[in-house]
Amino acid sequence: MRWGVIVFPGSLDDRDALRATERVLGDEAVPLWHKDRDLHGVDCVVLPGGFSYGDYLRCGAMAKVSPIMEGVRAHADAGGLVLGICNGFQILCEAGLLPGALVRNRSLSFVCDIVTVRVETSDTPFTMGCRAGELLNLPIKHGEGCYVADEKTLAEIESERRIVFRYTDRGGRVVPEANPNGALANVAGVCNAGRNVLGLMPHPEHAVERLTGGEDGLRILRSVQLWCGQHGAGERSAPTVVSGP
Amino acid sequence: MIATAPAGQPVAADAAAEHGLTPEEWSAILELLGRPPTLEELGVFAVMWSEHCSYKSSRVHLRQLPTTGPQVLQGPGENAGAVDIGGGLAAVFKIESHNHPSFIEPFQGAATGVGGILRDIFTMGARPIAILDSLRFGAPDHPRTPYLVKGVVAGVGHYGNCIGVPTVGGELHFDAGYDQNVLVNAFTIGIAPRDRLFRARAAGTGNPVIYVGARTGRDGIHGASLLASASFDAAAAQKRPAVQVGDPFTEKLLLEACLELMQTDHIVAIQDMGAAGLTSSSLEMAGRGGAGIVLDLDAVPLRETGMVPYEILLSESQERMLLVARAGSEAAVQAVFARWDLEAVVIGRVTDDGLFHARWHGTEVCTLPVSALTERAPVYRRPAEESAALEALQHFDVNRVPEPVDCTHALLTLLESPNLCARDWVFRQYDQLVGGNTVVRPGADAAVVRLEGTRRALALTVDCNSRYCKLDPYLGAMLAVVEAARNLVAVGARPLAVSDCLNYGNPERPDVMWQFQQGIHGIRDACVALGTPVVSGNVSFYNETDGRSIPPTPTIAMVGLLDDVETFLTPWWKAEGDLIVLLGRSREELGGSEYLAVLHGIERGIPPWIDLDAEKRLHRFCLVASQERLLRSAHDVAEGGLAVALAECSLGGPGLGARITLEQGMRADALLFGESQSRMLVSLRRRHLGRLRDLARREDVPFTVLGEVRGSSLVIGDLIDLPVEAARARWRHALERRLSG
Amino acid sequence: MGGILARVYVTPKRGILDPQGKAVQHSLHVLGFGEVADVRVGKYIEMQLRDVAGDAAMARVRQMCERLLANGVIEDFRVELGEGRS
Amino acid sequence: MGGILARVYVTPKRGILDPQGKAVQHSLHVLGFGEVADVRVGKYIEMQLRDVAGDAAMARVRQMCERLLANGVIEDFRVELGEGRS
Ligand SMILES: Nc1ncnc2c1ncn2[C@@H]1O[C@H](COP(=O)(O)OP(=O)(O)O)[C@@H](O)[C@H]1O
Ligand SMILES: [Mg+2]
Repeated sequence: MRWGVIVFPGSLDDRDALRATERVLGDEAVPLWHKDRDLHGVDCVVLPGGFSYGDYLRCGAMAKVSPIMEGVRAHADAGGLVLGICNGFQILCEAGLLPGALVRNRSLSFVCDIVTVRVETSDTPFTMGCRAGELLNLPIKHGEGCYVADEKTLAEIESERRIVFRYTDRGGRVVPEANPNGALANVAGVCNAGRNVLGLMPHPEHAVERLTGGEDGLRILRSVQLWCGQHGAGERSAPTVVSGP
Repeated sequence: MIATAPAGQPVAADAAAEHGLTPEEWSAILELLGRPPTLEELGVFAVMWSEHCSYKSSRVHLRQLPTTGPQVLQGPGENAGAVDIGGGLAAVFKIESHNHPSFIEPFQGAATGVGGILRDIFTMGARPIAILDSLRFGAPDHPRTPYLVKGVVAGVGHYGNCIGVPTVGGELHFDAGYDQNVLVNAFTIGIAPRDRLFRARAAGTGNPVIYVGARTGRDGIHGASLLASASFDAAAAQKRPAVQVGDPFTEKLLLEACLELMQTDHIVAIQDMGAAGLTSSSLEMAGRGGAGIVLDLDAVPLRETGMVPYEILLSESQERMLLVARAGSEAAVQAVFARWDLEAVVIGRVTDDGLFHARWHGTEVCTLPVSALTERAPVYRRPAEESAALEALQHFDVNRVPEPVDCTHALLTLLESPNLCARDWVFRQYDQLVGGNTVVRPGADAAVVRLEGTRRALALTVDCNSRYCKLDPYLGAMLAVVEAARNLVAVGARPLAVSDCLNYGNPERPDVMWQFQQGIHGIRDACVALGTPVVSGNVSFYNETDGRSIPPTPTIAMVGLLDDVETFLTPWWKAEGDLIVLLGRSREELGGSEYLAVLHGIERGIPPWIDLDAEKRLHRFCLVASQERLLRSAHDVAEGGLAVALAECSLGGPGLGARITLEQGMRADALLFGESQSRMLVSLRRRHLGRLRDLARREDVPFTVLGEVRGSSLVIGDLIDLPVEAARARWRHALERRLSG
Repeated sequence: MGGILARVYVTPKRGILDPQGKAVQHSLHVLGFGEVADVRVGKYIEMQLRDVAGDAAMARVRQMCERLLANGVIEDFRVELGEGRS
Repeated sequence: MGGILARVYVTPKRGILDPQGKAVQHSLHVLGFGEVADVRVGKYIEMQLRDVAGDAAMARVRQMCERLLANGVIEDFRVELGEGRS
């Protein structure tokens, strides 16, 4: 399959996303420049981590108005896959492609750590290769990862099973101590109503090798591979996903 | 301010005094020029002849440091040093201080310190791959300390996190000697093709001088240069220049644009604008290249209105670079920077007259011989004399020190003490992972960073025990080098080379100058013995407030190489039943120990002795053992001695206990907490004991089986019984608790 | 010509978690300012506008807020126009 | 009882680099708001105070600014007091 990784001014983990998809997964992966509108026919577009525009004003606020986002929106509307990691998640919320927003960590300080997240649903192209309830150890590194949304929105994404990942302790329990940033309901990642746009704070692209950060991130990236395999690269139909076992 | 005198007008002696120039230096200027300088020229002399830019007090001594070796590609003198790391790659690195600015404004001071050292690295054509931060603060209970620590740590994190270079290690120490002068030393290492290192030598008459990056404002005029070149006192608060605010976002764009441009051959020379901004960057490029330079100050992009040439020449605004391009390349250079939304403006040309011309509104405000500001800057051999107080400080009678009744309690007290407790609170605030090559993160003896696309990896550490240096500036400096090397060996790396940051007090005081000379000798002797040349570094004098100097602090950053990244080691125990072995000999040495300081409030005595040959044998042994995969863990024995080192092996990683039996034969506290050098703790599978012992015999390394990894407590004979889980929590949270007061 | 000075106040929406406000209030209490019952931390943005008339300006600035300066999901904004420096 | 509403405006000192303002101005230009000649981004803090009289309040809030809310080295602040919600 073909991945695209957007490079905004201030994107930082773009090279890591390219390494993970190209060198580790062995897929085709191309950088996409923020001043372009064209996604060059990629199957899954990744909005990488980093500090686009220095996180000035609000994380993702300025990236959301760059030309490439028109391409991303069109791709998403056509059912194409969009994966926002960390800053990418913030940008997708700012752009209205995902509900809610991400604000300063409750501690007010940046946090870099390895956390445990629970896969809440395998009913997305990004988790179809995982078991619901499966635990993944993934790195986080952010200053503004506290997920917020109004009650109505939160209730809605809960009932539509659009909360895809939650922070838990090693035993898989959703407890306050396991929440690294104060996110509502320990939310670590959410998807859109069409389930083809995912945003998450943890970094799957940083957990793809035993030597550096473990391999749990592959569970997510391989799911995308799997889905694209089943749905034919390039094809643009809303994902219809068989729930995992 | 002085800068309001009319542009281009000559000035008199009193102005020189205001600029911190001595009467002798003033007459030297008159002689060099044969006329009084203009205000702008005086400003240029003041910064170029300042201690910070001219190294006038340290230069003669720095010459003694070993700077050559087969691995050295670039020694001191350029923006950073470089060593060969195989596969056609060069590692480019340097450490630098940002002490005074960080005391004035901890967050921005530390942030811009990191920004500055990053520019030094990518100026050479290297992509930065890791940062280390070496931090020193006053007593934890000093009212200002928590504020300074929080600000500095947040500032280091802010810049490194935001520009996307991982901070993978560093150090943090507290000592009342830093109450009024904190130390913030930042290290960066980058990677470049060994045959594409960029240098800062202006050449090619008529070539354009191009200004790139952020606009020029009134930031820190005389900041880094003069602040770092005079003692600190209440008055300094008044002369405080506009504080520099870092913009890591702009620097990220600058980094990418420069590296992109460096793929082409449009660049002749490139130099970042650091201390003394435009002035020093243009003069240093001209000086190194033996060329002249003419600057059109009207062309310099300005952030503020009404700036006069004096300010434009001396501004220390961040995120700016100066480069000399080939004639005709102007458009190509501007295209690359435009792609990254950055300005690139031609502000001058290279000349062959050996002069520095600066023009503004049709008048030439500076016409100076470049050599007068560079190689003909003053050089001082300042008087040096040992302080009378030192001998008394070294004398102390261990027999007057009561042995602890409860050694477990003593150990816990040490594990919770500010200098020995875990640093998690610090490095959790740093992105340790971006770049995807961090193999060993902060918390081990040294960081390990894989070299993308190879089997090799770099190991990085920064070390100094300034209490040792206070008690014996020669031995202390030597021990800093040796500990750094031992930390690299502990993770399985072969030490390659050093970058040093020499933080001292006021060089005009003979006792400080003596400390400095002793420090240089210590570094020289240790580096020669270990074969680790000094390829870059930085001197920070005048770390003194109201006549009180900091303890001598030569921080040593050292870089090592692992030929096979898979052979890396971490300090903590790996599995029940593994054997635990102590390498090296323990002597009854308590002088200058953390134990005496924390439990008895004594900071006296003579630091532990060092036998450099024994140290080298230990290194050779450990490297062979790790390459042959005979070891499961390794940890050097440092501050806090054997007991603390054993505890660290239990508290980190999986958190396994151990059963240890020690031969007595000396005071229990000396045995447990003494800081004898050249020791390493390793664990291994039982079946490897024979081979390891033979190897030790062959390499002549003292070898003692201490016990085994077992249970959930660290048990040392009948002296210590420490439950790991409970101790771990206290060790981990001690720092945060102290700082939140 | 003397332009227009636009002042934009961006505040966290009521009912939306404001960790920064909470943390600031906590620190203020620790410092002994117990009288602080509630804290909201928002943004204050000053913009110099040139070549625009007052009435048009208001509409333009509100557009800037909607498109960039404020995030309607979590923030409210208020605009004031005044005499600008020239 | 109706308390006091304190409004605190924290702005970057003139002459001090405001990278945030610079970046916002750039984006506004890209969005076609070319009339924006200068942008400064600061903080706007609303505090509900209870059990304090107006005159005392002003002094207290200025203390809060000096000790926590503003960084005197690089920021200026301004305080306004008003009627608080009860
Ligand atoms: N300021 C800091 N920033 C990042 N890492 C730090 C800092 N201070 C300490 N560390 C990390 O904590 C660990 C312990 O530090 P230290 O006690 O100085 O190690 P050692 O005694 O082996 O030199 C090291 O891995 C070091 O890199
Ligand atoms: Mg050490």
